[in-house]
Amino acid sequence: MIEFQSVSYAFDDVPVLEDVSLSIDDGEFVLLAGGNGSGKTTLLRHCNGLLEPDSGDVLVDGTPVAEDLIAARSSVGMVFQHPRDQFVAATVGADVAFGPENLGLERREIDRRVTAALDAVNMAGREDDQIDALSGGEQSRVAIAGALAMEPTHLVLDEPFTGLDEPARRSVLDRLASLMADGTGVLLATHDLRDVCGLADRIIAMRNGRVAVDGPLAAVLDDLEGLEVRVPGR
Amino acid sequence: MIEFQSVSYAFDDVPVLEDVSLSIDDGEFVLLAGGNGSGKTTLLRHCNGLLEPDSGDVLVDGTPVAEDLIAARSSVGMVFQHPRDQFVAATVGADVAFGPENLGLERREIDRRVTAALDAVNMAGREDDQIDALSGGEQSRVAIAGALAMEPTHLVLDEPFTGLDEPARRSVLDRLASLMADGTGVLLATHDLRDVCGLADRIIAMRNGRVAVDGPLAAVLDDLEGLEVRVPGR
Amino acid sequence: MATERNSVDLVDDTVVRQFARAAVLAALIGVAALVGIPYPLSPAPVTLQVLFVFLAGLVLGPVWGAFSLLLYLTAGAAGVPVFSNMTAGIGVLFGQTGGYLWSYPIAAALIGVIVHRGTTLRDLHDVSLTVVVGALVAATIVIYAMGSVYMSWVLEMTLWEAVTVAALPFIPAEIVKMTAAIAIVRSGRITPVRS
Amino acid sequence: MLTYEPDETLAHRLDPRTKLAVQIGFAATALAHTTPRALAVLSVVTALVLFGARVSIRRTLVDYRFALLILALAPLIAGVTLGSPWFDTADAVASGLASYRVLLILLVSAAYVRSTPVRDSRAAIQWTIPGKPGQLLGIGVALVFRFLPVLQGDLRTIREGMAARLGSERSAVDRASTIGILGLTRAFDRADRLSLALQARCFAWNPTLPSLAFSRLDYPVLVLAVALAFSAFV
Ligand SMILES: Nc1ncnc2c1ncn2[C@@H]1O[C@H](COP(=O)(O)OP(=O)(O)OP(=O)(O)O)[C@@H](O)[C@H]1O
Ligand SMILES: Nc1ncnc2c1ncn2[C@@H]1O[C@H](COP(=O)(O)OP(=O)(O)OP(=O)(O)O)[C@@H](O)[C@H]1O
Ligand SMILES: O=C(O)CCCC[C@@H]1SC[C@@H]2NC(=O)N[C@@H]21
Ligand SMILES: [Mg+2]
Ligand SMILES: [Mg+2]
Repeated sequence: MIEFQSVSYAFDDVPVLEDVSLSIDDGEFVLLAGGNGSGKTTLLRHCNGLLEPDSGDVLVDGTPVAEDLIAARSSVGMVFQHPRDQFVAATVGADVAFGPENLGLERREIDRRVTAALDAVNMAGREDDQIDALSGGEQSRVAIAGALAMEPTHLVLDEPFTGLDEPARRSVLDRLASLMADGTGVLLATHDLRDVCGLADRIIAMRNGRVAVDGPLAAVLDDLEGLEVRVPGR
Repeated sequence: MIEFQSVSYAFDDVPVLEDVSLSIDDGEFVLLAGGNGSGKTTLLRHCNGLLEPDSGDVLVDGTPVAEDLIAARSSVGMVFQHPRDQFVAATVGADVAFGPENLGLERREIDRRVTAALDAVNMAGREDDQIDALSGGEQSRVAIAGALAMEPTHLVLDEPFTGLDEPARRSVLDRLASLMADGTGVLLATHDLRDVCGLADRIIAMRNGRVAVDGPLAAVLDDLEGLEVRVPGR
Repeated sequence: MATERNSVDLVDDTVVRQFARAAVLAALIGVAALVGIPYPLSPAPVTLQVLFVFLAGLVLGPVWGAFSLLLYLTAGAAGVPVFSNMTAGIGVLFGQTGGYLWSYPIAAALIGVIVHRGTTLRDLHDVSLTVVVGALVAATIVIYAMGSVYMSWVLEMTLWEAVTVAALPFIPAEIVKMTAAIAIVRSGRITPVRS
Repeated sequence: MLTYEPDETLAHRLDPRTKLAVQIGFAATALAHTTPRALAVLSVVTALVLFGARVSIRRTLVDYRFALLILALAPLIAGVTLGSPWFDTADAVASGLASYRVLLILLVSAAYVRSTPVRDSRAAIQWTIPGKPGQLLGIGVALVFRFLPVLQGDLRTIREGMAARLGSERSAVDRASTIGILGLTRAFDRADRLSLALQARCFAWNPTLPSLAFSRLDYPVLVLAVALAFSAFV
């Protein structure tokens, strides 16, 4: 479980998150919606301690993130908004293996996870490709595989579908569904709800750094009006 | 008019475009659809000579691009897949002015074009803003303004809507519609047809570097099956 | 419209590529200079600038390497905070570390000439390690010679005093930077633009 | 940090070329003279310049604190001798006066930095240095200005990207070399993308230059600059 307890955060005195409280249960799929600049990315970065709240607390499985960063980072997998910001190696295989290696796993287990993760994003057999030579969408997929390979208990994804083609999007969604069935909690930021809301348990919509809406999609659909997000059927 | 005559291109012996022939008329809005890695970005980069075909010809207004690079680059405006790759200056105004300056226009004409272009993307009066301090959607708009300010007769856009929130997407679409009415030819790459196909005259869909489908949307909708693109109503 | 276009004189695409690399490398040297660690044994701070001077010569060659460093000095003089500890201004170019700064373009050109044997760039894998090390050592000597001579003059110290404070204390750090530069170009992830 | 700040001071209203001339004239004469009398005169000039640009001396000294440390050390180093009398006061005084003039040169250039936007410096370079070198240096300065923060940001995202997948578990050497090599490859990737952006936007040898014009204010100041330069020879 990921919990935010009245978290506030400012970049150089400009408040970006204000008094945010929310929680994501194990096995739950929560969408984080909101227009450009509403604070989605900033919020996600608190989940694994890349940012620390100015006030309030972020807890992963009951422990404050700042108290045990390693635990938070091994149980919260993160996909960045810009995949290129996330790569740490030159080839696809080496990059996806980076996280599992840091978990101290055995080589055979690492290889198994790399294969499974690349499979899930339709990039099977591309281990030796240079990341720089991939197309934009292919890079997004490798970034997702990098987080999946850590087999975290929570997944945090920042607009993972921008740039993904239709089969890749479906395959990632399938994978998310099966992860959720196994108890993984998913928090996914987007401003286009059309593609994911069938699967989602709940929607949290942000405006100007505050939680404006929090509830099951059907219940809050009307409240999303004016929140600069794309909703199904419009 | 932009014309491709059996264009082929390979990155280090890996064929990426194979025997591509197509044309975009003045005032026409053509969508370039296709899955990740199908060759959209590579194709677009041929339109203004950023890449040169291994075989075949690319013509802009009847002249081969390689023969008159100046004509091709000043009459084909290009918006890159990642707007952040496109900026050459620190502030919005300086960046948008860069193209017109290099065309050797008079200062007064440059100022007029910068104002008009920023106006067109709802960024009027933001000349002195630092580009790095803009939100993702605002950056995309500035990137588009940079191309518009060159007042090109053809506009080539590589997935301009990824990351844009709903109001931003609408305002860019509006602008494209009015440019087309003035005779600008538009070629727009995407793998999500739902947002733009109302406006488009024609769809060219790529698969594995080849043109798989080319025709008006209504006529080719069924042929798009299996082409890894998202179509309306599914 | 046609006459307007004909007057445009496009910069050649290969020049644009080299120029863009030179500009980004100049900015990179500025990033390296952000944190100057004041060094108790010397009136000059320890910085990573010299590492990038090495890379400029190795990867960009004599012409564009030297241009990149000249651009670095120009940007600093123009007010971009690229000199050590985020300083800027012509004053720094004439200040006590000015000798080092002026030596950078010369050092980069020297490395480029030795390693690439002229202005057409070679594949760095074809250059023997001895030549690379020799080039870096020669460049280091130029940097410290100019740095110490200028410092002794502008601060009115004897040459020997200047050498003991402005050159000798840096020798260990310089060996580390040379090793790093060689490791980087040998890794093959950054290669000269050869056409 | 000492940078340009918008203001209405006398220095802000001068043409950048005039200000460059003053700095060079001042540096020339300061480097030629270390007599206490000459330094007294130069101190008065410095005070006038700082006043004319409304530079806060205290803040500037704080910004140059590392340089000051060195300038303070130099007389000590010059004074120390091996053997009796162990400290040579005459040497120390000579070096002290020399250090003081360096401080004056730094302060005068601080006035330039505080009062001149990079865009003006760029224009001055393009108007002063003839031909292609002047063009490239001018645009280059603008590019360095843009990329300095961008590359700093890259280093930050590399560290975050590694941290998110527990790169903190690796050895310090491994981490440092990964950050170093990634920082470099990313910078060179940026350069290659920048060159595409420049090409797409018609990067030319003969762009419209930013406008610059001497005003009546500039002429007396130019005379002062020339006088300073000539005084180097008396
Ligand atoms: N490094 C930074 N420095 C200063 N301000 C920042 C920084 N990063 C983000 N901001 C500001 O914080 C606000 C929220 O940014 P954030 O990236 O969280 O938005 P977002 O909801 O993810 O938007 P998008 O849909 O564009 O990704 C914006 O107004 C942005 O300008
Ligand atoms: N610099 C490069 N070197 C080698 N191969 C490359 C390079 N750039 C692209 N490719 C390959 O060319 C193919 C087409 O890439 P391109 O970027 O044109 O695809 P795209 O249709 O734009 O895909 P996307 O929707 O993901 O942006 C891909 O298979 C990619 O791996
Ligand atoms: O003010 C500047 O930016 C110049 C600093 C010069 C530092 C010199 S370069 C050679 C020597 N090696 C270091 O690490 N620092 C000094
Ligand atoms: Mg975001
Ligand atoms: Mg693409």
